[in-house]
Amino acid sequence: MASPPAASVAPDPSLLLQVVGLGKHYRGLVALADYSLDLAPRTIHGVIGPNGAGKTTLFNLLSGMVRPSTGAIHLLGVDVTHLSAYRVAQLGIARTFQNIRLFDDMSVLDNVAVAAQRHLPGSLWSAMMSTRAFREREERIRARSAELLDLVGLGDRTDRLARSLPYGDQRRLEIARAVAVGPKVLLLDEPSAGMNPSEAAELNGLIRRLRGDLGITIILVAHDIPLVMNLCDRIQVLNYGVLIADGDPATVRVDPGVISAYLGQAKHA
Amino acid sequence: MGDYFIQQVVNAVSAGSLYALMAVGLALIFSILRLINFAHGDIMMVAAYLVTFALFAGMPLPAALVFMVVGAVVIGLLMERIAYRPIRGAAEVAMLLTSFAVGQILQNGTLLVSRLAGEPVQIAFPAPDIVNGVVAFGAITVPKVNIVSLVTGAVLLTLLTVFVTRTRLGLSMHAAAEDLPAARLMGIRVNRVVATAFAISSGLAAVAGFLYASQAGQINPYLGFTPVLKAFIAAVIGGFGSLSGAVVGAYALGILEVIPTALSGIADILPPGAVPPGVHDLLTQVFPSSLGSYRDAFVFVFLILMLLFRPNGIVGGGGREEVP
Amino acid sequence: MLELRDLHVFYGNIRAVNGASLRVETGELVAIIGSNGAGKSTTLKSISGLLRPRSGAIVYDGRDISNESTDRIVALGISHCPEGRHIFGRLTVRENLILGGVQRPAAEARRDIELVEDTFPRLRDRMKQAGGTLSGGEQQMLAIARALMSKPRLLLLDEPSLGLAPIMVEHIFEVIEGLKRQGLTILLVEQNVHHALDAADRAYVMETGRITFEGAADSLRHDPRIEQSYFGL
Amino acid sequence: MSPRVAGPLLSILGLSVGLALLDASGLAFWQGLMINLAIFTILVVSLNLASGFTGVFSLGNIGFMALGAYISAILTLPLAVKSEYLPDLPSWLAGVHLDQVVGPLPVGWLAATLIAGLLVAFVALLVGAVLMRLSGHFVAVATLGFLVIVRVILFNADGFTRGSRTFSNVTPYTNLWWAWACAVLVIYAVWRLKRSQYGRAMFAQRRDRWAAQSVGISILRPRLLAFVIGAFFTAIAGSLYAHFITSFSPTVFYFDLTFRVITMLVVGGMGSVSGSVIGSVVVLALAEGLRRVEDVTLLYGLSGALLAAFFIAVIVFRPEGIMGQREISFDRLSTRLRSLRGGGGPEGPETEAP
Repeated sequence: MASPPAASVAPDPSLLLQVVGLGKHYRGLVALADYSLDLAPRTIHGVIGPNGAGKTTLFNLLSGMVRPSTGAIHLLGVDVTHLSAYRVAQLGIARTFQNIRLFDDMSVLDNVAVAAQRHLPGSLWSAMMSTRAFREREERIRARSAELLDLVGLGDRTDRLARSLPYGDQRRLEIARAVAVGPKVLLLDEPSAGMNPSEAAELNGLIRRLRGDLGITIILVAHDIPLVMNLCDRIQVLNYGVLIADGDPATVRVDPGVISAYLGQAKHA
Repeated sequence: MGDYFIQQVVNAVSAGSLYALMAVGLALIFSILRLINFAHGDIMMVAAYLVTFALFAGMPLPAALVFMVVGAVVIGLLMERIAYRPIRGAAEVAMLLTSFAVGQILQNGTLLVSRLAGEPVQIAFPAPDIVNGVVAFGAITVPKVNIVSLVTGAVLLTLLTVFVTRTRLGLSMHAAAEDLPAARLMGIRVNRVVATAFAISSGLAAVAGFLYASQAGQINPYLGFTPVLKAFIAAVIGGFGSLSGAVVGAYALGILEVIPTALSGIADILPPGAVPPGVHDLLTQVFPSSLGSYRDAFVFVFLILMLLFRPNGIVGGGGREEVP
Repeated sequence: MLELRDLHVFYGNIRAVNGASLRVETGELVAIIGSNGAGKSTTLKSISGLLRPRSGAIVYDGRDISNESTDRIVALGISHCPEGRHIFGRLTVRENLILGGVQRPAAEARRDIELVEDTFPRLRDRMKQAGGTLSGGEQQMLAIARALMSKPRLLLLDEPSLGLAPIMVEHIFEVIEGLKRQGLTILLVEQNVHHALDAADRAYVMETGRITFEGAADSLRHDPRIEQSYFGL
Repeated sequence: MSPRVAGPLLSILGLSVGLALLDASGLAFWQGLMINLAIFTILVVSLNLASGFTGVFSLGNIGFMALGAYISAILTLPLAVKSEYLPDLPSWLAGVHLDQVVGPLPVGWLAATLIAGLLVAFVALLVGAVLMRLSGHFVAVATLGFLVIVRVILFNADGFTRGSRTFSNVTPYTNLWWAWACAVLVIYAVWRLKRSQYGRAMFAQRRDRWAAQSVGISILRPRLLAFVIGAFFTAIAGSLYAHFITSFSPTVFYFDLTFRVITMLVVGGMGSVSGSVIGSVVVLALAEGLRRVEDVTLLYGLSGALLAAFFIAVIVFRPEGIMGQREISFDRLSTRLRSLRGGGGPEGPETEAP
């Protein structure tokens, strides 16, 4: 499939994230088609849709983990469409995963430190010989990581192994790790999955603080529609890889197309 | 000159048949368990010893061959039951290392038994007449063992194809290789399928071991290492996990291996005056007569290139993209 | 016929099913509905032995089968048609069907292939075609046909409408209702609520690993709690 | 002084006293065994860095050892011996003889060892830039391919290596002190590396390559770094070996040695530096013991078979090895000792999470 003409539109550097005509197909199977997004800074943007609608594919494309078949992604006017995933992260798009992906056998603190360390580079020699400069740098990385763990409410279990945490804590640790990257855009994939109602309520507050206190722009994918409705400034609905609705929560909530996408069409008797 | 090349082609094809017998066994196990069974070469080695001792004991050849195949199958089944089943589904490197250890046990065990039987480490292989000597076709002489390899390879691979495509057990094997959970939902007994795969693989290894030993003329407990590497390369070239790929890869490897040998010292083989002296010197420099001894290095460089640029082999299509 | 008592299932340390209990009577079509990640598929996988429950009982015909192997469970008459169809793409349609009946005498299973062809006429012309070349709807039919080849008394159907075009969904549900009329007991997991409730006798609604409520399909059809379970308040 | 500093210092002091006693004792067998242990420890710790930390299993490390051994052996050969022993060396190499000794310091050999390390590290950089892109068992077999290639080259580069003939006349510089000085240095460097940003990146991409990329860590760089540093240390072990054994041939550096080092690594625990030391001690002791049984009973092959069976048992019953990824922690060790002395106190393993 040739790139759609839309991809050649000049990027607008005033937008934080600009996605044009993004698409992915696997051997003829369309996972996502002609997806576009103009994301303004400090918004919380929701993406919902039934199972298999292409939400996770969208995140994989935005985070550089899957190569798009069509379209382009610009972050603050910089083309990141074909960069490696780790470069995309370094430039400011961090993410969490639907099936939590922590560094299981590392400590809670190290899970965050591994993301925070990039902002404090040091030399190989100083590390191997454990020089004073090295030790001071390590101290700063640890302090920054502990700060972020406090933010998500895990400040009291920094030394535990990540895999020993309960499920809800693992989700929050994953968010802390993503924030440690220092992202401009944070992609949250099903952050409330598997949480009980009180954990989900806390999460709600946390996401607001990420935006309010840290100024991070958030894209949220969730099946938990109440959470999305409650948090988001704007919501897009995907079905069969195609955008079927785009607007504020109140509009999307009553869109008949959205309801039938979820519950299925009523059968005609 | 023409004879020289025909000779090389015959060498390539018969080597390919031998590699095919080994590579198919390796690919069969890999396709179901994701295990690269490095002990496969040691099964070949054990089989060569079994037939040797059977012949030393005065068994007639057919009986000795049956003894060899049955023995190899039993050892293959034991190996699966004792070493591989407990770690089924473990990390692929853990499985690979286990297979190395199994190989070490087979090597050292064979050494031990052979010593106890009063034999030296290196034994002259009592190759029977059917694989001993050469057949001449005009100016071309072909070792008998090459012809036997070709025929045996063709027959066994055909039988295997029939088994895998026409019997329910064969189809079950295919199903387990393609989608293990779905195969279980059909009610397929996975343990039985895996055991069958090991039995077939070991039986093929036994035959390959016999042919390999006949070609080498000598056996020792360490002879399995090189052939299993070759079989692995063949399987990678063809596309690991696919039986037809393994066969294609095996013949490709046979041809590939002949190239450095065929080209080494090519300048001296050319009839005098066939090429201008400048070209002759160039050929001597680019393809020195020592080139043949770098054959294994050449093959491995090729393997690494294959793994990098075409990990699905020449038969496999574009692999599925890995997604988080 | 089948009863789950306080079932708990984990993936590693992730809790997927958290104390689910339900019953299926002989001849019934029971649906489990609920949004994604509620634990519906996990429930089916533990019934068919693909997953071991951490606690709780799966009682089938009066005996606990929660520790049986999958091949034993198939032999006892439970067949599971998995989500995403999982047909063997490199094998032909016919070979897929043969494998479905792998536990039964070969001749008998071969005769049944013809019966299956009558139920699924679209498969008849494609017997020699590789499964992977079928369309999504045809693959779903093959998956159901294959599951029937073991002559089950209880069929577990996981998301048969997933990813299919609306017209195909209609067709699949006609097939399911046909199977029910023939007396087959079916436990259906489905996110297409309207279709599921149209076909089912009773339904259970699952949320975050728990059964939150149940009822006759007719009474649930206009129950506001269903929409609420998907969209919240 | 905190136990974190005192512990290692005390260990080194203890080691030094032990070595001094052993050195004075004149027990040649035990001295040799201890040198062997130091060399194996370096090999295992380096392999741990390259494979245990990163999860990229390399079977080619013994190839680096072979290169290190041959390079330093060729470089240190005295001129007189060289012209006669390796007559076909190219002229730029034929004149090199790093056999100078200043006081007690064999500076020529030390320089040769460093050169060998750097050259091998460069080779590793080239090889690794290609191979570290692979994963799982494919990288294992590809690195095994590298080992085969090195072997073929050693056999065929007659002018440099004497081909399949034994390479002897290597000056015996290696002694207890040099071997253990190198070993301690390598252990220290790798142990520090584990707790640095480099180590964290290595472990992170080993555990989950997607998660690692999502926090800005590339897959290739940590792997390549570990591979190259590991190769450097392995080459040093090669030089120590060459100047300890003084004569060797390419057959030594092959699969049996590779498997021995892997056994030590897996038994000790992939990812644990202290585990590598423990694994080396345990497996070397076991192998020595079994070899003696073999010598007495004449059941040759027994020791190899039993060691391999032991290895399988470890993989089946304790796949994480003795230490897993944990390290011996002197902090907890000292608390434990104090509480033992004081009676009672909290029981706990004297290890800490990685």
